[in-house]
Amino acid sequence: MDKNNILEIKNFSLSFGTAQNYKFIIDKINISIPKGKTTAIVGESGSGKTLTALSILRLNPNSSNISSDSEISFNGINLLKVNRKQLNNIRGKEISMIFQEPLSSLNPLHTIEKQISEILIIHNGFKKEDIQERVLKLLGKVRILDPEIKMKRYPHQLSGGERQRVMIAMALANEPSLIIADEPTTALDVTVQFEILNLLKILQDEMGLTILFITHDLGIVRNFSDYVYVMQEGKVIEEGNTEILFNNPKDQYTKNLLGAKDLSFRDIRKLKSERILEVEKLAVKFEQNKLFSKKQTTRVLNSISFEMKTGETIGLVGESGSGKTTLGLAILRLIRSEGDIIFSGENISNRGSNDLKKERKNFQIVFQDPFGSLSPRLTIGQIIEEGLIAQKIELDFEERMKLVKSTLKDVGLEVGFMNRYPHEFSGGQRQRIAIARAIILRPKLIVLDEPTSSLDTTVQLQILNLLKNLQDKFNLSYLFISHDLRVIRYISDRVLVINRGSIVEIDHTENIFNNPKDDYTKKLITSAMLN
Amino acid sequence: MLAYTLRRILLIIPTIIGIMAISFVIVQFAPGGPIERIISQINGSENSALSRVSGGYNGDFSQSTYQNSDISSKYRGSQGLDPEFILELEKQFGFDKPPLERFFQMISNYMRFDFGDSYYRDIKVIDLIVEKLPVSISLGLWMTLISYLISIPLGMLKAIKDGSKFDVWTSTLIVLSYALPGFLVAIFLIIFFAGGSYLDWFPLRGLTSDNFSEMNFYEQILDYIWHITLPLISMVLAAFATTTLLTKNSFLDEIGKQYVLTAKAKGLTDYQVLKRHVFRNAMLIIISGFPAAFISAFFTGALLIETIFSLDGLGLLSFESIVNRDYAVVFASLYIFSFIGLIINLISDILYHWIDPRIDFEKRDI
Amino acid sequence: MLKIRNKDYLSPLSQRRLDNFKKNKRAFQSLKIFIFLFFLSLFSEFIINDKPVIAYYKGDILLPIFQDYPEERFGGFLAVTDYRDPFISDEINKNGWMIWPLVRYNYRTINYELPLPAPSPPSYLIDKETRCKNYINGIDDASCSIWNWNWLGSDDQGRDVLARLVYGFRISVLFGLILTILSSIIGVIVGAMQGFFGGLTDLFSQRLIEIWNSIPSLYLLIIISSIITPSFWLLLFILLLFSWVSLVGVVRAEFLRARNFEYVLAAKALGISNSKIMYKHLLPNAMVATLTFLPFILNGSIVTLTSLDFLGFGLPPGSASLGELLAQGKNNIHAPWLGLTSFFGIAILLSLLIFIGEGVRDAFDPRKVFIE
Amino acid sequence: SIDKANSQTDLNSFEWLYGLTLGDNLKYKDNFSYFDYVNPEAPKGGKISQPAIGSFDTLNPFNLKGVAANGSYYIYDTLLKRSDDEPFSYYGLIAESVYHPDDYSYVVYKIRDNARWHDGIDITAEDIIWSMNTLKKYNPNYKYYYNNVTQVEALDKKVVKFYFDQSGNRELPLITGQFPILPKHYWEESSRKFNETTLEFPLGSGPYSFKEVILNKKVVYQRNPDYWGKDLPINRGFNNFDEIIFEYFRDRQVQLEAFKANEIDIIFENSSKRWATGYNFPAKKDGKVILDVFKTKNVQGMQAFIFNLRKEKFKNVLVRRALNLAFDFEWLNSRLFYDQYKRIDSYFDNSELESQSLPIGEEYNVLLEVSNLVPDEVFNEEFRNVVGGSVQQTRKNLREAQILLKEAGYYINNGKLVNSITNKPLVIDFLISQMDMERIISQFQINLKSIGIESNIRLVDTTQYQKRLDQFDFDIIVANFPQSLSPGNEQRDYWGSEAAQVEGSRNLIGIKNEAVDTLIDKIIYSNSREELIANTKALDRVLKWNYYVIPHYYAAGIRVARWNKFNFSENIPDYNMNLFTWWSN
Ligand SMILES: Nc1ncnc2c1ncn2[C@@H]1O[C@H](COP(=O)(O)OP(=O)(O)OP(=O)(O)O)[C@@H](O)[C@H]1O
Ligand SMILES: Nc1ncnc2c1ncn2[C@@H]1O[C@H](COP(=O)(O)OP(=O)(O)OP(=O)(O)O)[C@@H](O)[C@H]1O
Ligand SMILES: [Mg+2]
Ligand SMILES: [Mg+2]
Repeated sequence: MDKNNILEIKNFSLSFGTAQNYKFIIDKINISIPKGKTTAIVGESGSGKTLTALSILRLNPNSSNISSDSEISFNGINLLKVNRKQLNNIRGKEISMIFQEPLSSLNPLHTIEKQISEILIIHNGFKKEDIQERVLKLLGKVRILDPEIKMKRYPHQLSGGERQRVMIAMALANEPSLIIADEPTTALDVTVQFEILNLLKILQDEMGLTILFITHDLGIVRNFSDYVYVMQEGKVIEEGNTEILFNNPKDQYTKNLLGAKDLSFRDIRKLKSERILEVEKLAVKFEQNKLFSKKQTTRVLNSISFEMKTGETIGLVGESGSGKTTLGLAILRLIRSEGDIIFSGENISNRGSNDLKKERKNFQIVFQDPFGSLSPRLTIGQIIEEGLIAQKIELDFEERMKLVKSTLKDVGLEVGFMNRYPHEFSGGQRQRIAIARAIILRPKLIVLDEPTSSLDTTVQLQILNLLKNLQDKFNLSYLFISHDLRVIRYISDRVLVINRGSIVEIDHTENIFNNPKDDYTKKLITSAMLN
Repeated sequence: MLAYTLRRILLIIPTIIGIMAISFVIVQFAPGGPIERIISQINGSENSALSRVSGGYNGDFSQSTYQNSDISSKYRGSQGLDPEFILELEKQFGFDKPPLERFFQMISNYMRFDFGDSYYRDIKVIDLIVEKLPVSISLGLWMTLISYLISIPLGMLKAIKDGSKFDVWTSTLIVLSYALPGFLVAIFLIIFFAGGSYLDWFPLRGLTSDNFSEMNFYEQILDYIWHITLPLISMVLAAFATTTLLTKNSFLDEIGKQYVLTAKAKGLTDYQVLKRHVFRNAMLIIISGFPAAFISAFFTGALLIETIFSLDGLGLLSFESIVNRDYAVVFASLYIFSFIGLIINLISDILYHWIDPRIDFEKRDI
Repeated sequence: MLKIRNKDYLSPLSQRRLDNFKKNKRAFQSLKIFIFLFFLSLFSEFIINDKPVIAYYKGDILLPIFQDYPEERFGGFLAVTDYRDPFISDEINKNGWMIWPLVRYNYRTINYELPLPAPSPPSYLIDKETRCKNYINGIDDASCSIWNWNWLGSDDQGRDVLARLVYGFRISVLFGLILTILSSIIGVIVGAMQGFFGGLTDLFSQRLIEIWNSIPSLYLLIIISSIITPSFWLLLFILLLFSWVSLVGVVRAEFLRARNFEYVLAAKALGISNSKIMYKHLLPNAMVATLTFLPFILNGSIVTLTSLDFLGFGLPPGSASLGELLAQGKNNIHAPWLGLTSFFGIAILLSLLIFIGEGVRDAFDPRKVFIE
Repeated sequence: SIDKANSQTDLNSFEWLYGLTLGDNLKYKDNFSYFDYVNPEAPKGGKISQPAIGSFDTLNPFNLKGVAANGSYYIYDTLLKRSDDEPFSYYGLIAESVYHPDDYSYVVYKIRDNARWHDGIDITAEDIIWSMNTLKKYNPNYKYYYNNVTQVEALDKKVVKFYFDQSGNRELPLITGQFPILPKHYWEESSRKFNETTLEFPLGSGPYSFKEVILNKKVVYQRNPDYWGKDLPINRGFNNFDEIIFEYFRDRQVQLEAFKANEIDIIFENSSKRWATGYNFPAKKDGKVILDVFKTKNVQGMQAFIFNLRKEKFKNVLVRRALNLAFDFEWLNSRLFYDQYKRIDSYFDNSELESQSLPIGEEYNVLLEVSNLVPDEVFNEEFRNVVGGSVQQTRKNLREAQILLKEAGYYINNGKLVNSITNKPLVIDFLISQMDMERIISQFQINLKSIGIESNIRLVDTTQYQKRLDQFDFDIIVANFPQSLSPGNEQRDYWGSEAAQVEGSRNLIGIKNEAVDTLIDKIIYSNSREELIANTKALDRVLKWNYYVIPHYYAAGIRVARWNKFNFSENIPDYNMNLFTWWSN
């Protein structure tokens, strides 16, 4: 083993299923990760990146088998053979991991503080007083606002990006020598993303931290990583020094990946003046139930007003934690809000939930956390079909199946996946399942909350184009939440910027990008263009 | 939550009144009452409430043959029922008043925590209950404790080792011990460990020895343990199964979730993962079964065991008072136990929220 | 036996569940055994009975199990024919033949020729001389044969324990199954509604249940049984009135928790009706508790029946039930075959059910994997 | 007053007796020194612990409240004490002597000078008056039993007189010697209430007093060394144990185990099954435990299935007779009871009152008076219970039953016995409250079924049972009519027409038979023992031939299992097995 490599994955194969129908997902891959450097793994969605990463810590699913000749050596120790005790000493202390889907990865019943301090306690035996201070510091490092308040909260009371940053803080807590970061910044806005990456860089420089980076964001790869591995269909198809590989890709897939054109602005379209949605003075506050005490309220959205035309896409951008998800949910009446929501000329803000039910086929949502939003005990076939059963009673079984299958194909999934459960998919695949569930109903309005954050550029483009096509065909309207401004630029007609629960600016995409008026918008745009 | 809790506390009052009212009405229709009870006692045709349970007191004979006292066997109950005597009894039990009046009288007394006297014994119902408490607390508390202390860790272990040999044989074992009827176990324990035929290690009856008060503290504890062992064993055997399997299954359900992976990645051992992370998530079901288990362990569960080991607990009291139509005791204990039951229900609801802060009891408007 | 493998019939998901269930060997075997036993007990009359299955007498084929023939038909005088009576059996054998079930007792038949005072031990533990001493012709009596053995001894009324076990198994299982299924359905529905809707629905139905649950059911039983003779269905009905409550708490808790999950929100966003959401998204979650509890509820109902038998408010005296056998076991410690039989009867039944329950749970658990 | 003076003079002229008997003579002479059935030299000391089933919660056995501790009578004396080897003879205990006029219209007792309470205070006439009044006031049993006592009066500090509301009843003077004498001064202390349950040790006068009471667990009585009556001849050889202990159990099986572990010394067994199977344990084989059956000559009352004659279906004697034929006692006895029981052949079985073979002599004459009201068989046929026990015999009985039923107007239709007039099948409900009875009925049911009679067992709880009995709402129950060697008034309640109409009376059968009424009257007003015997036999015979009941069985003796710790006199009395005469070795 090369002394410079902190981790070497040799001959690693992983398969699912029972003896008879062995299905290899990962096939004899070799990856070396040099000490103190950043190594990136990029590749197709569903190519086995996450599985490889999980296997390093032996966290691969129970149902998977790692072939016996595989080897993963960490500082010379074969992690696949090491005993539990040693393994536990390595996990969280030597190697820590940032999971791809932070929203489902935190324990829902423990406060943030408890979850972060735990990792400190078990490995270092910190004292109680010190711990709180340290937790605060860590939260500060990952740029969480009001850490004193947030750390007393439970995961479900945080925004997606905040939860992701909690995961990062947790991974950094013990200053491990290797961090496996599986798409660690998908839910972060550019500014925060930049700061987090810088933080990692600094740690790397100061303490020789090694980073294994799994991402779809090639910009990040180019700027931050030293080595790159490209995976496709369970194989490493190409590897090498970032510079060299980026400049001179050999494999066709890599070429496609790199060659993907930067996304352009969306053409300015002539939209009918018909309004699908009007939001007036929308405000949301959250109430926290405490045992034996009065409710505490947190204001999240203040007096939001805007309107949306039929067939329009509004890109919703803003800092992580600014209230985007909340706005999306409120518009669809999935959380309590004040103010008026007028949908197709009808005020739905006071309609009862039963009354609304039939209407729901007209507005759909893709949740930010696809994993959490899929029923764990239903197969994805059932999940996608469900909306049809509820809303399109006129369809019979055959017709429904046909629709489900074609939608699966549309979002780039195999029809054969239909009978699998949600947990048997990759992050990107789940995201697409969620999209499929929404679009199959052909609603008039879809709120898409970071729908493409876990997708590689090719698939991403496919999905975006699909959305566009649908829009053209069926005159759909989208409220598109994303941190990825390139995506926003590509899909939105107009952009809505919010900050701390209030609208900062709303204008045509081009205006926002080329001519941002507000300071906050300016900052956002400039940092996006940095990479 | 505060408002909800207050609302629940206030609702206890109408609930209790409802409980009492329904029971009161039902009892009005029960064939035979305390008066028949007394008459049968006078006649000697009375059968102890427990004869059903404890396997025939009278052998092959009809009740009164075995009483040899001249007075009681010769002239008992002759000439039919003496109306004067019956009137007197009715007055004594308050049956001379109309039912509605009786009901309101009862409720107003109960509200003031005045539970009156037993029909057949000159003792306050409350004292009667207090008299039986040591046994019920002993059995109920220890049984609940032991069964939960063993079942939960065992269930956790079985969850970790799901499908292993250990899992299989512990399942078989707890199922068998569950299937063993407590009263049979009790009898066998007595025969083998407290009888004349085999070993005579344990006492046959009671909660303490006769000279308990003369012992010093440690002797008292030992004596207590010595007495409680057999009854406890016979009760607790059956108590494992439900909780263990429930624990196992609800742990299994949680173990596959994503946050468990996070916890593992932190470097927690399997056991720590279960204890610190899964436990709380899986606890809900176990807690929700607790009120019923508690009530039955304390107030109703141990009838047969109490009979066999001659222990005087609430189980026996409730049963005897029902069969003997001691309505004073029936209603008072119903009132008290219901009250405790309602409080426990409330506590367990609050516990839900404490365990899982996402839980509330409000209506969802979407 | 039991080859359910019709790919065209089952949805792939059901197929997957069935496969998973079958992979749990213990559960699958238990299911087979249970079904076997249950079916067997459904046909108890043909296996264990005091009447011949079929008889041929003076040119006629007779089906005594289905039809009562007066004794006159065979030259006797009694109102009901006792085919075990040597007078009748000799007569039939002289003029034809008859085919007996394997054991020639019914659960109510009293072994008139009981060798030793009841409860008398299993026949194979008794030497031949004693065994036959109460037959008319002693050892030479044709009836003193293996067909008239009490394989598991007799109970304290001289009835055959094996027959009582088999018939008791049937009645207890039927009772238990019906009661369990019905009360689970009601309990789950009520618990689900409470947990899902919360608010006033929860607040008031919980109070109602609290009140309902406190009704002194023993008095209710006494009252009802004083008016009508308790029968299988009546008892079932009365017990059902109260037994459904036991699942409510757990299901409610599970629903209270799960209604907060994001996928429930997602389902609501799809505009799925509440009942569908409860049924498809939440119920599977509550399945853990429900499935775990099911075998215990079933056993609980058998035990309840037992204790009612104890108290004399159970099935009419004379009916076969495992509970009655158990009570006999306690009252006749010197006759261990009574206690042992009832214990094994219940233990086997219960183990089977619990193992099956485990298998079903596994089958519904999407993450369950079987490592070979 | 003059009255007082009068009675004073009377007192001296009375012919004082030292005992009373319903027989012709007292067995023991005035100056006897001890009963034949005791060992006068029996050593004092030791303990005996006996089992008790159930629980107790009061030490006052006389009011109706609570359940009294076993043996709580031990601390009291009575006026007279029964002799166990005579059928009905009593000798003075508290009473030094007793007097009654020839017409039995009152009775006077003279109290012994040295009779006193445990606290040293004398027992006086006031105590006796108070006791009688209090008992009658608070306990209906006493009220009924002493219904004929109209007044009790103190003639002197130590002399007391009981007035009766009738004369000529031989029994009345004697029964006044049977009730316990309670201390008036103790109970009249303000803090005590006689009609409440109590756990305070009450004051008594008897040979034993309470030593220790552990609620629901045990009661210990200790011998009172200063007992005032210890030297009386009637008490010689009695009360030998220093301590008598009752250990409480709730479960028979556990009680048996306690016996095996020698936590208790003696068990009176009432189950044939347990007697036959429960006691084979090492100590028994080693001879450390002894099993005895003590035979007594006590009259056995009637335990039987009784028919409720108020029901139309049982009005016909033929039906009742047929049902008798279907009951197979011999089978029950050998297969369920280990042959330990005898069939009850008479309402006064095991005694000289039992009617046998054909009526002769006095009895015949008595019967002649009612000859047109009784079945013919009374005179010309010996009453015999049906004998079964084998398949053939049973078939024969059932055949006979069927013939009787046909005669009674029933026919068989579709396996059911149907009344030809009403066209209703004959269905019988057995009402029981005791589980043990079920096994006795189930074989009977099968026989009934084979003659086409459908039957059900209804097992109900005691209270409900009582209610239904009070209202005579049953078909057949198992009832019990205890008898004494001196039948009297109670026969009216058992079989009298008047009682048949009174709700709650003991005439459960509902007999309204002129002949029976006449015979009962004759019994009550018999002038001599002989007359009484003849009248009773006649009644017995008439009752039997009317087939009012299906008689059960009785135990041939008292089954006692004991640890080999005790001795007792060889000379076991005929009428009682008296543990007080035992001593420990
Ligand atoms: N538990 C499982 N059972 C069966 N197949 C699985 C399971 N988990 C993952 N897979 C499959 O394995 C493949 C690789 O999954 P993995 O999560 O490693 O993808 P990935 O490269 O991380 O993709 P993404 O970029 O979308 O996150 C996917 O095709 C997925 O469907
Ligand atoms: N249940 C809750 N209780 C209290 N505060 C909450 C709750 N849910 C969200 N918040 C807070 O509301 C703010 C907005 O959350 P929201 O999820 O809308 O952010 P977001 O804009 O979607 O961020 P991200 O880009 O990180 O997903 C955050 O500061 C978050 O901490
Ligand atoms: Mg992935
Ligand atoms: Mg968000």
